[in-house]
Amino acid sequence: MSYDTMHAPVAHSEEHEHHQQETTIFGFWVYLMTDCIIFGTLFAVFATLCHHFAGGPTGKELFDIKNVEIETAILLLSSITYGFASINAHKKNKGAVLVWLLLTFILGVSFVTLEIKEFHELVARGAGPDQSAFLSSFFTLVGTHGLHVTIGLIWMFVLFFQIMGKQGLSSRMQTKLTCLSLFWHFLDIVWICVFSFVYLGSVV
Amino acid sequence: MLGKLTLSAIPYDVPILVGTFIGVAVIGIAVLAAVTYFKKWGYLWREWLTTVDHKKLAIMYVILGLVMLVRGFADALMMRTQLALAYAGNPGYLPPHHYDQVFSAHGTIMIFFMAMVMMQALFNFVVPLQIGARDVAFPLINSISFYMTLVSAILINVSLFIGEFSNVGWLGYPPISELQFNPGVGVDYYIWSVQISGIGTLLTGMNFLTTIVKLRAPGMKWMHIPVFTWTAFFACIMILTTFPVLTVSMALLALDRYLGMHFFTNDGGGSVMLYLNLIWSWGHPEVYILILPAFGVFSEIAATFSGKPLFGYATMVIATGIITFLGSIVWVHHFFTMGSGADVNTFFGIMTMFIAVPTGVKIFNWLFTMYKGRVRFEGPMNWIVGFMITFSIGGMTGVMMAMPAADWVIHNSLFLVAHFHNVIIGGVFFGYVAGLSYWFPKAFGFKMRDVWGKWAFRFWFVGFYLSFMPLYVVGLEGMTRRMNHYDNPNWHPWLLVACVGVFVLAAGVACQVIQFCFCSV
Amino acid sequence: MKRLLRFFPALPALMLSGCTVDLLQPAGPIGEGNRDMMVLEWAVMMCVVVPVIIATLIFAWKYRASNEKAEYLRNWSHSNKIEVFIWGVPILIILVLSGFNYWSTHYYDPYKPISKEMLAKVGAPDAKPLRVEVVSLDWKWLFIYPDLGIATINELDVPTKTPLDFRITSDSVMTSFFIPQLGSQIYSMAGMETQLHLLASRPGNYQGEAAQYTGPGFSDMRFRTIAMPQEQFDAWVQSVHNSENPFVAKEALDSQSYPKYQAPPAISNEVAPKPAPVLYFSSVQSGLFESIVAKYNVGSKAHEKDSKPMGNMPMDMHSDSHMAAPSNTGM
Amino acid sequence: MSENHMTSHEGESHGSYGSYIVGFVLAVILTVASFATVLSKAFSFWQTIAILGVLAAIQVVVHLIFFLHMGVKSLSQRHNLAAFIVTALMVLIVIAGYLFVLWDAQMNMMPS
Repeated sequence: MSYDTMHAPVAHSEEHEHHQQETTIFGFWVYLMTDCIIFGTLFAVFATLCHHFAGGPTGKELFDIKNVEIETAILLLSSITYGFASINAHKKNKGAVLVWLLLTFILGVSFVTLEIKEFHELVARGAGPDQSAFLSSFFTLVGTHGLHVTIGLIWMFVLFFQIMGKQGLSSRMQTKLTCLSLFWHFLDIVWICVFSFVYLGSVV
Repeated sequence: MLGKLTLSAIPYDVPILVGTFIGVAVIGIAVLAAVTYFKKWGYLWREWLTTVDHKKLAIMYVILGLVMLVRGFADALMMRTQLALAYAGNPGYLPPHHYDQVFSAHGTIMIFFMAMVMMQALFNFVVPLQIGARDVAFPLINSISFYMTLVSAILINVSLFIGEFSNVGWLGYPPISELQFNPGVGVDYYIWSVQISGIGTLLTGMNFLTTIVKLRAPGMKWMHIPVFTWTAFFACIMILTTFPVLTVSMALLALDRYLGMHFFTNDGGGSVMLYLNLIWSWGHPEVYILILPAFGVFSEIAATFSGKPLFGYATMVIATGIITFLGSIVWVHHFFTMGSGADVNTFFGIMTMFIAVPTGVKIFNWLFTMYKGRVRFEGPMNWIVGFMITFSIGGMTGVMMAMPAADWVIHNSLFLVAHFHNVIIGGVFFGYVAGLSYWFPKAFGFKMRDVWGKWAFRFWFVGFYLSFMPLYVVGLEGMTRRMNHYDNPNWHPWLLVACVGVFVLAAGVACQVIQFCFCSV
Repeated sequence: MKRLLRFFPALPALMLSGCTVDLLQPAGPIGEGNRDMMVLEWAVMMCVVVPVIIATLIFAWKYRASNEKAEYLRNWSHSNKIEVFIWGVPILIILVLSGFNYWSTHYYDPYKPISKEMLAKVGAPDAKPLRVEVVSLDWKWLFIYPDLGIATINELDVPTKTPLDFRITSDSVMTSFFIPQLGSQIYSMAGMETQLHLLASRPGNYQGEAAQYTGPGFSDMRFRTIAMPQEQFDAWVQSVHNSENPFVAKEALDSQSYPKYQAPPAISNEVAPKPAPVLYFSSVQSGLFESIVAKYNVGSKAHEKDSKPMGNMPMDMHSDSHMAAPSNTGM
Repeated sequence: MSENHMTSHEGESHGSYGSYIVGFVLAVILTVASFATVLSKAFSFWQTIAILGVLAAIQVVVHLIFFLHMGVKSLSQRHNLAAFIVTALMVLIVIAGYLFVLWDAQMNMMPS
């Protein structure tokens, strides 16, 4: 590409590849930032509607903090297991990457399972999203986070088999792993705000 | 399977729609037949439909934008003729049910499918060339953005023939857009088409921000970036910071309608005021997203046709940045009449007024670019002179409305309608048209004949004043927007003048279509 | 004011018919305030806009390419003096306008009762305010006079030189309550109560309208505002109690009869719904307005279905700040 | 590409076991502190909310530094940081703005 012609010819193709990687990762980061605003807006919606119970149940009555503790622990653990996977990816240590990814995947699935269980129990108790503005905004905010985690899991699943396959830890796969790592850690950040303001804030 | 849509949703009984449908069908079949006859399917598929080339995507965006301009303009013609007729007991020819869809479609189409589309055309065409990149950062995503825009444009036009379009205005304020008051499919069409095109625009914003940050030619420092690309950069920042809010507000409205949630409903603790905040914290930056690239176009053109460098490049960039920031903290000026306290209104009112400062600086910059230059009055330069006059007036009425005590009487009146057409036509539209004819040779390798372009400008300029100055007056006479009929004798003469004006504008649109279709005539 | 009108080129000819420009010929101090602010800003902005337009035309003409005599500074693109001027002047102007902005937003705040100053100006320093409760319906306006025990639909009769305290809500979609010649408008929203304070300084028959789109009946969602001297107003109040008055409804407006009047007219896709006729009620159930506001704020479906676990829910300090008052009554 | 370049690149944006573990431990401490603040009921409502806000903000920064490797060392890190700052600003505007406007409006519209 023309913008690389100034570099020494030896370094050219790697330099180019590196540049491409950086561009892709920046693009993905920009996407994450828009996601961040989506969550920010949902938090704003929750903040304005969190006392609009319309005669329905309040967060204090509904939320099971034990469950939230377990969910938080799982997500935090999955964060560090993914971190270890990406360290190994840069050391080209394929086996270790797969093991850490698998561990992360299992943790992610258990998180989503717990969340679905919680939602199911709430709806069964008659506290579904159509009961009050408070519940609408709660389900939408936490559900959007859960949806993102699910999408991350699907992505991880695909990557897992791609890495197991022919591609191994090519630089393309490395880029993808880096993007997923940004995504995964970003969801963790969102969860910090969820447990702090949605769950803990409601039971104060 | 189609949910609320059934065969009875096809409006056989409305002659205007049936006529339009037949017209569209005939033209469509003719185009398809011509492509088949000339054996161009393979070429079309390989070279255009599957392309990821930014220049070709730009051309497809322009075509879509022009088609939508004509489509949205047809709505404008219908509205103005209705209001010229529907006076003193005469119901006019559009019953409210139809008229309400017409003004909703006009707003939605003109903003999302004309202005935004033209803007993306300019981005695609100009930005990579100006910064010396081979293409955008993610060409495939670029093509996906275009197709999302196209799909949503098709969706909004399908609603013309199957079912109905939203009848609650271009922003779909609840609670009237909620299921309780609007059980039909119209609002669903609206939600989906806005949502899809919004996500398409979001992808464009990501793509171009990455391109500008990462793919500049070596040696192009930040303060060497051409002004249009600077404005595109800031517009991208605004797209990325505000379109997610649109996505959320449309999603929440959809959740209200589909899952019975209570975000914006009257009951269940929903809050209409929340929707106003949400939609306008996207909606106000949106108009700056539209106008900033137009400012960029004017900066490029003023310099070129004055034979001088742009006056105050650094000022221009700083002013654009300030507008980007201020544009995000003024949304409440769209509802000073909601009943907020005086402090809230004052804060947002003063912030709004301050936007006039960087905008005024820009006007002065263009003025001093012409000063002691050699101004050549080719097509694009006409538009900029027309713009500077028209936009100054629009800016003046804008500052008038920024003062809550004044806005309390002109809010939602035709004064407001005149104001935003004043800045959107006089600013955004003039800018995009100037930009398209200015960069046309880069796309096709030859210059368009200026004759039709100059006539288009004359019609647009005169037609604009004829159509919208009367609206300022009826606004001051207390006429609110979106009225279907009226009986106030004071309003009627003005609305007749406005109706004449819109036909002058139609002549302008016709000249433009001729210019683009037969560009070397 | 005349100068403002002259700004629109075709205006003088059309103005010969002697029509009123509602916003420029207001009939009360609030409207005058709105008008003054508008004209002030217009005048200040004209000081910038007119020179800019003139300069644009002059520069475009003087420095046209064919004018070889004009000076040509090929590379001139910066001047600190001009920069200071083009930033400084707009900032100064906007600072001045911001001052007016702050003052007028507070002085004419719709929530603020009509000030003594304004009352003194219209020559009624001790006037007692008249309370009016406004409900926007599909597609008509209901006005309740709680102190007089009467109500009207689509006609607002008020005494002149008396502060009018409006409390506004909606029993349908959101709209905006607006009497152009009296001044400021404000939204009406279901489950919420907005307030507006106006004053009519001279008698007249003014247009009142819904300024926010409300659906198919929107264009006819209008009412006449009849401002009359106090004695005439008292006579009008008497006439509402006169059962022979053809405008007076046969029944009282209470929670039984209200749904009938609240129901929207039949709508079709082909024609606009019929405008609601003017109607007076000689008797109104007290607290009707409050119950209309409250009905959106109490009881969700959960509450009705299963009131046991939630019914006795304690309302702690931060719960439900928005709807505290009515939801307590509902429980 | 030279070995040297490779390592320097890795060092600045991919972290090590050590940095991940430090981040993890900090995050655990902050999380436990948040839960403890609420469950102990030692503070008043607004105090608790304020403490939660501060703890959450610190933890977000911890995550950004140790897990997302945000920094100012390389050009691309600075680009990412700039993008993040703009985003954070917008999120703050949205949240603070809505609360400011709506809280005020609800005060105004509380039925009398």
